[in-house]
Amino acid sequence: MDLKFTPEEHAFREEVRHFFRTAVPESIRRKVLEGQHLTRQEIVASQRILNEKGWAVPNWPVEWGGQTWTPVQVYLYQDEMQQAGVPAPLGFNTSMVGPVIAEFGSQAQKQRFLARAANLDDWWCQGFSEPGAGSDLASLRTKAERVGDTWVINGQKTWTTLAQHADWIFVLCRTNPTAKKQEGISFILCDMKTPGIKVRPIETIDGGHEVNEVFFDDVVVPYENLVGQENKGWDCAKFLLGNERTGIARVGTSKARLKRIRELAKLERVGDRPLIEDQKFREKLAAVEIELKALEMTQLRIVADERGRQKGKPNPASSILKLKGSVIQQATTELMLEVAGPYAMPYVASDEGDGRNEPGYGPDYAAGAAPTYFNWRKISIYGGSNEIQRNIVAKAILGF
Amino acid sequence: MDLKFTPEEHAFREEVRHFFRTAVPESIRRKVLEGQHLTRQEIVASQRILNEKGWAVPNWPVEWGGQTWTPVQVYLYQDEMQQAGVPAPLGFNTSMVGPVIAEFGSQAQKQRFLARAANLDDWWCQGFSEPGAGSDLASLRTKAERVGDTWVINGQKTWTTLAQHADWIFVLCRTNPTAKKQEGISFILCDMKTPGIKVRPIETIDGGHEVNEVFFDDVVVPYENLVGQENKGWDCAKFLLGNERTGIARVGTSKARLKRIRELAKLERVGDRPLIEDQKFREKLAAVEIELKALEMTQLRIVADERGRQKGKPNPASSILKLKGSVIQQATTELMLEVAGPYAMPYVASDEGDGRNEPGYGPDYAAGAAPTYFNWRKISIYGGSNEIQRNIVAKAILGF
Amino acid sequence: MDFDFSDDQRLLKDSVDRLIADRYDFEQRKKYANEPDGWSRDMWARYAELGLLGLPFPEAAGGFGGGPVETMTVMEAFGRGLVLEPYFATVTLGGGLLRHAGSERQQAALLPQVAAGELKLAFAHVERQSRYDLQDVGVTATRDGAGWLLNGEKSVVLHGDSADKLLVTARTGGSRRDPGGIGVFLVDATAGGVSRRGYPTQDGLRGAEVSFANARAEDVLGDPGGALPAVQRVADEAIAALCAEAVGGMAAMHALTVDYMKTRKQFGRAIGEFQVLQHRAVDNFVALEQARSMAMYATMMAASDDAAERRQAVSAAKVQIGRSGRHIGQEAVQLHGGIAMTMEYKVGHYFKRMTMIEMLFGDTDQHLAVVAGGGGLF
Amino acid sequence: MDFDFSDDQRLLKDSVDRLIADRYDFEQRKKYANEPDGWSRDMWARYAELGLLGLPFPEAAGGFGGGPVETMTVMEAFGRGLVLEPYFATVTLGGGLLRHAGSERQQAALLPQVAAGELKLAFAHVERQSRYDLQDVGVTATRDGAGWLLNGEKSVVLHGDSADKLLVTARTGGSRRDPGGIGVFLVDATAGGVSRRGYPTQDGLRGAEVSFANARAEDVLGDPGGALPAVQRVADEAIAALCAEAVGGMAAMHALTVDYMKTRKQFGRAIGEFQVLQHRAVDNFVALEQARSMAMYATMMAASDDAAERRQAVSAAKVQIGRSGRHIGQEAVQLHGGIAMTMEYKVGHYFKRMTMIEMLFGDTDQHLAVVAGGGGLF
Repeated sequence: MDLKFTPEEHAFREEVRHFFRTAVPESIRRKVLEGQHLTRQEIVASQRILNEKGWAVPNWPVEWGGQTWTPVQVYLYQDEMQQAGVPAPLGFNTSMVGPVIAEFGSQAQKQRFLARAANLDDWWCQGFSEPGAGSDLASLRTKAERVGDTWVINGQKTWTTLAQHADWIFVLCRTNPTAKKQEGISFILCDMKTPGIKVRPIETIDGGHEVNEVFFDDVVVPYENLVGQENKGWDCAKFLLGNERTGIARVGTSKARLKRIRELAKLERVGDRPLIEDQKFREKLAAVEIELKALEMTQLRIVADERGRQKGKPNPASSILKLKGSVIQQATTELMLEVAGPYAMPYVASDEGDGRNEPGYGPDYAAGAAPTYFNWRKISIYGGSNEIQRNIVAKAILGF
Repeated sequence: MDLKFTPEEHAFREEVRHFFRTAVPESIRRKVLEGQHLTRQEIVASQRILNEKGWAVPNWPVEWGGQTWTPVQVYLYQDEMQQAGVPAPLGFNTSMVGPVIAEFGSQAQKQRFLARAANLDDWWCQGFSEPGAGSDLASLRTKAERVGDTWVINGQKTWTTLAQHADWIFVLCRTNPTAKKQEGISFILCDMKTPGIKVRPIETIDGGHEVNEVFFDDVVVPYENLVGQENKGWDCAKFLLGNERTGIARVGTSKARLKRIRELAKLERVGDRPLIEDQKFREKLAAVEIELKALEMTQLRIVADERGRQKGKPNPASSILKLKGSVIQQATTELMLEVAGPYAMPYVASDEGDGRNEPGYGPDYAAGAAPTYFNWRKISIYGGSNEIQRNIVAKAILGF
Repeated sequence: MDFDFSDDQRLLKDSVDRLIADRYDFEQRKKYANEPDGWSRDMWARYAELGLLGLPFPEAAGGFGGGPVETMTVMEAFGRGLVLEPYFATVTLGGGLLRHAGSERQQAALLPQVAAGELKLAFAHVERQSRYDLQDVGVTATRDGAGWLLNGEKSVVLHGDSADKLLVTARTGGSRRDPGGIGVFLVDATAGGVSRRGYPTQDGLRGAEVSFANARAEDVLGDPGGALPAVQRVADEAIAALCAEAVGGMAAMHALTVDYMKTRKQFGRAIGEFQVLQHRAVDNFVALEQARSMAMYATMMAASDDAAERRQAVSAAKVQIGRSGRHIGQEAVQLHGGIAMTMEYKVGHYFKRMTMIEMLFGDTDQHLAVVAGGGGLF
Repeated sequence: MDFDFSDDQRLLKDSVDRLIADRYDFEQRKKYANEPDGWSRDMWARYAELGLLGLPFPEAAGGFGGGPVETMTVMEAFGRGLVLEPYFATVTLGGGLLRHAGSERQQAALLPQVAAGELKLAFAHVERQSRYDLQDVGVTATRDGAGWLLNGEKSVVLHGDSADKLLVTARTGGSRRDPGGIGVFLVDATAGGVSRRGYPTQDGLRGAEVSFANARAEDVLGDPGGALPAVQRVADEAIAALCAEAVGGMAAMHALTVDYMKTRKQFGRAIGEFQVLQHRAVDNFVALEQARSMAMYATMMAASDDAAERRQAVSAAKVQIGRSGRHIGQEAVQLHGGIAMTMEYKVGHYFKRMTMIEMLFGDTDQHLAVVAGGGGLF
C-alpha cells in the first residue's frame, strides 16, 4: 500500500495540466469556472483541440482513438481538466453514444459515426427520458414500428439536453409493446433533420435554455439505424449508464470552485474585514473542503479497484460518488451565494451569443451565483436521482 | 389573536414557580437538573409534596383529585416544574394507570387504587413491551388464561422502568389467542408480590439500572383485577398512550439544561477565554435555543388547540413535539459533553444510595455528561420511536 | 395567550385570502409579471380598495391602525400568492420609516397618499460594501441652504425602479460605519441628480441601482444624524413581515409537494407510497410548523419597544425561517424532480423567492451571530 | 498510488485480524475487562509475541520498522475488537515520544523492553485547565542537581494506572501557554511523590489522575525546553492511529446494524425491508467510506515532515472521523432500538468508544478550526 502518486503519475499530471492550461483558450476556461453557459462554437472548438491531441475519447477502444491509460491516469486527466475549467468533451458523444456504438454497433456504424463523434462533427443528444417516466426509465412509451426497411417513430422525449444544437439523437424506443418492461426496447439513431422531429425549449428556473422536449411525429429513419439487436436496447442503455461513473463526482470541478470561493472571500469585505476572516464562513468552507478531500480519496480507492473490473460493470460503490459528489457541488453553490451577498439578487439575462450586452450590477461573478445555485439542484435529480442511488447501494452493497 | 399570556396566566405561573422552588427540597431539584438518578425515597417524597398541595394529578377527574385547569395552565405547570427540576409525578401512576382506571375501571377499583396512586402509596410499573415486539406493541405474547375466578399469567415483559421499586404492575395480556392482533388483549393489574413474578435488572450503557425484564411464571391474580372489558385492553392502551402528549416535548427541561450549559460555559475556560466566548460554541448553543423557542411556540399552539379536543384523542401534531423535543433534548446532552471536555471521560459509578462515596475526578457536573448523553439516546426510541412518529404524521396529517 | 383571530382579523384574513385565491393563481401572476412595471397596477388598486395599503398606519393618517398580526396575515397570503407588487417596499419599509422616523406633518402629508395607492415608496439602504449592515453608510448628505444634497450610490433597492419617492439612508457625520451621523432622506425619484437602473431580481420581483449626484432631498425624517434606531426598528418589523411571507410560501410549496407525491406515479405506484419520501415530507412539515411558530414569535415581539429583546427575537425567527425555507425549498425541488426545475411549474418560483428572502435584511448566519451574541433566549 | 497491501502488510493484517477474530469476541472481551488491570495480560503477551508491541520502532531498537500503514492495520483491527489493552498508550504515544524526542541511548534502553511487553508507558499531558491544548502546561519541572523535580497535576492519563513509566509534559520555562519551555520527562510510576488514582473511562478502558509532589524524573527526552514539536508530531501520529481504530469500530457497528436489520422483525417483516431504514443504512455506509478514506489520508500524511501540512491533513481526518463516528454511532443505536441501550449488547460499546475517540487529542470543532485557519486543503 502506497498512498502517494508514483513519479510517472506525477509527470502525467503535469503533462495534462500544462496542455489544458495552454492549449485551451483562457476565455473558454474562465466561463466554465464562473459557471457561465458556453456557446456551441466554444464547446466544439474546445473538443477539437482535445481531439487533435488524441485526448477527446481516451475511454474508447484504441482503434477508434482511445488511450491505454490506467484508471489513475484517467482520473488525473479528468481532475486536471475540471480544475483547469476545460469543458469536458460532450458526454453524449464521448461517454454515451460513442462507447455504445463501439461495443454494440456494426462496422458500418462505427466507420460512419465514431470519428465524427470524437471530433464533434456530429453533435449528439440523448432521447431517453419521457414525460411521466422520470427515474423509472424503463416505463418509456415512445414507439418505433418497423415498416419495411424503416422505423416509424412516434412519441415524446423530454429533458433532452442541448437538443437545440444537436445533429443526431439516440433514442430508446419501444419496439415490442407486448414484451415486459425492459424487454422490447431498441436503441435507434435519428438524424435531427428528419421530418417530424420537433424541438421545444424548456426554460429552467435559472432562466437558461439547456433542456428541451423532443417530439416524434411519424419520423421515418432507416432500419439500419438500429444499434445492436432489435428489442435488446436495454442492454445498450445499461451499458451506457454504467460507464464513466468516476467522473460523475466532479471532484476537480468542486476543487476549482472552492479555490475560487476562497479567492473571492479574500476580496469581499464584511464590515472592515475580508469575508474569509469570518470564523463561521471559514469553517463552513473548511467543512466542504474536508468532505471533498474524503470524496477524492474515495474516488481514488474506487479508481484503483477498477483495474480488475469488467467494462460497463461499474463498482456499485460509485453510487457514493454520485451521492456525495452532488451534495458537495451543491454546497459550493450555497457558499458562492453567500460570498455574493445582496449582489446575488439582480437577475442578468445571459444570451447564447458572446457574453452579455448589458453590464452587470455588482461584481462580475455575483450574477452567476444564484442561477448556478438554482440550476445545480438538478445534479441530485438527473442521471439517477440520489434516491435511486440509495436504492442501488441498499441492494447491491448492503444486500437488502 | 394575542400571543401574550394574560395577567391571570402570569399570576398562575408565578404561583406554581414559587411553590416548586420553595416546597420541593433543593437537594432533589439539583439532582434532577444535573441528570442524576433519584432514590425511591426522593421520588416519593417529592410527589407527596405535590399531592398534598393537590397538584400531583391535575389531569385527573376532579372527584379523584384533578384540577379544572385550562390547557395553558397545564402547560405552565409542566414548564415551571421542569425548569425548577421538580421530578414529574410518577408517570406510570399519574398519566397511565390512574387515568385508565378513572376512565375504564370499576367503582371498586377507583376507590381501591386512585388515591394511593396519586400519593405514590403504590408504585406502579408498566407491563407493555415484550422482547421481540418493540414498536409493534400489539404483537405481544404474554398470555392470561381465565381459570375460575382468577387469571393465570405466563410470559415476559421487558424495558420495565423502575420495576425494582414497584408495588404493582399493569399488564397487557393476550386473553384470546385466536382473535386478530389488537383484539383479544386485556388490561390486568398485578401485585408485584404475587408468587411467580421475577424481576431481572437490565444494565444500560450508561451503567444505570432503570429498566428490567419482568417474568411471569404461572402468576395467579383475581379475575377482578381486569380493567374494563375482557379482550378490550387495546382500548385502554390506546387511551393511555394518547394522553399527555404535550409534556413529552419537555421544553422546560431543555430550557433548564440550556441555562445550565450557558452558566457552565462561562466558568469553563478554553485557553485564556471562557468557553462561552468561543464563537462556534455560542452559535451551536444559540441554534439549539432557537429550535427550542420554536418548539415552545409550537407546543403553545397545540395547547391552545386542545380546548376543543376530546380526551384521549390527541392532536396528531403532537407527534412534532415528540420528534423535535427528543432531538433537542439529545442536542443538549451533546453540548454538555462538549462543555465537560476531557473530564467527561472518567466513569464514576453512581449508586442507588445517597450520592457517591468517592469524590469525582473533575468538576462535579462533568461526571454526568457522558452517561446522560448515552442514556438519552433512548428518548428517540421509547414511547413510539421517532420513526413511528413520522409514520403517524405521514398518515394522520399528510394523508399518505 | 390566544391564537384565535379576532372578528376583525378573521374578516381581513378571509378577504385577503379570497383575493389571492381569485386573482393570483400562477397564470394570472405570469400575466402581471409581463406588465410594464413587472407587476399589476390593477392589483395595486385593489389592495388600496381593500385598505391593505394603509393597514399598519395610524387612523389619523388615513390608516387602519393594524398591528403586527394584521401585517402577518397579509404577508402570509402574499407569500402564498408570490405577490409581485411593491407592498413590502412601499407599505412595510416606506410606511414603516414614515411611522417611526417621520413627523406628524410628514405622516399626515404622505401616508394617506400611500394608503390610497397614489404614492409608491422604496427604501435605499444597501451599498456596494455594506452587505447587510444597516449602519455601514457611505452615501453622504450635505447641507445646502435649508436643504440637503445627496451623493453616492445605493444598491439593490427593492422596487426602486417604479417608486415615486425614495427613502435614503445617508451620512451627515461620522465615519463609514459609525452608528451616529445617519439620516433618512426623502428624495423624489425623478429629481435631478437621481439616476436609476431597474432590473428583475432572481425571484421575478424588481430592484434598482440608484445613484445620487448632488441630488436634492425633499425632506429629512427626524434627526438627520440619529435615524439608525428607527431604521433598525423598521428592519425588525420588516423581518417579521418577511417571516410571515416565507411561511405562506413554504406552506404552499409543502402542500404542492404532498399533492404531487400523491398523484405522480413511478415504478407503478404513486411516489407518495414510498415510505422514505413520506418521512421526508414529514420532516418538511415539521420544519414548516417550526417556522410558523417562529414567525408568530417574531410577530409578537416586533412591536416591542425594548430594542435588544426585539432584535434577539426577530433574529431568532430569521434563522429559523432561513433554515426551514432552504430545507423545504430544496426538498420540494428534489421530491418533485425535473418538473420543479422548470419555469413552467410553480414550485421553482417559491424556491427562488425563499432564497431571496433568506438574503433580505441579513442572512441566516448573520442573524445566528446576533442571537449567539445575546444572553440566551430563555 | 497503490491501495493494495504488500505481502508483508497482508501477512500482518491476516495475523492481527485472526487474533481479534479468535480471541476478542464480545464474551472474551468482557472477561478481559474483569481482570484486575481492566485488560488482559495474556493478550498483551500475545501482542508482544506477534511483534505488535515493537511494530513502529526502528529495527535497531528491537522493532520492525513499520510505518503508518502498519499502524493503521493494527488499529483498525483493534477498533473492531474494542481492544482494552494499553497498546495506544504504550506503543503509539509512549513509543512515539521515545522515537521522536528520545535519544538513541534512550530508545535503545527502553524500546526493546516495550517491544518485549515488559514495559508499559503512559503519556500525561492533559491538565484541568488545558482541555485539548498541548502547549497549555502548568506542571513544572525544576532543576535539582543533575536531575529534575516535577510538581503539579495531570488529568485523564490514558492507562496511567497500570503504566510502569510515565512520560510527562512539564514546564521548564515560560508562562502557562507558551510554546517554548516545555519538556517531556520520564518518570517511574512508583517513584516517590507520584500518586495515581485509576478509574475506568466511559468506554470501559482505563485512565488516571496523576499528581506530582517533588517527584524526581528519571530522565528527560531531548531538549527540556523544546519538546513541543515532537509532542505535536506524536499527537498527529496518534490521531491517525485513532482514526484507523475508529474506522474499525464504525465498520463493525455498521455491519452489526445491517445484520440486525435483516433479522429483526417488526409488523410482520424484517425491519430491513422498510425503505426508509435502508436509506439510512446507506447514509451510514457513505459516512463510513468517507471516514475510511480520510483515515487513509491521515495515514498517508502522518509521516510528513512538513508540520503545517501534516497538521492540516490530520485535523481534516479527525473532523471527518468525528462526524462520521457520531452519525454512525447514533444511527446504529436508533436503528437497533432498545437493545442497543443495554450493556449486554455490543453496539452500545462501540458507540461509547466512538464518543471517547472524538474527545481524544482535540474534538471535532477544535480540529475544524485548525483546518479553517489554514490556507485550504486544495
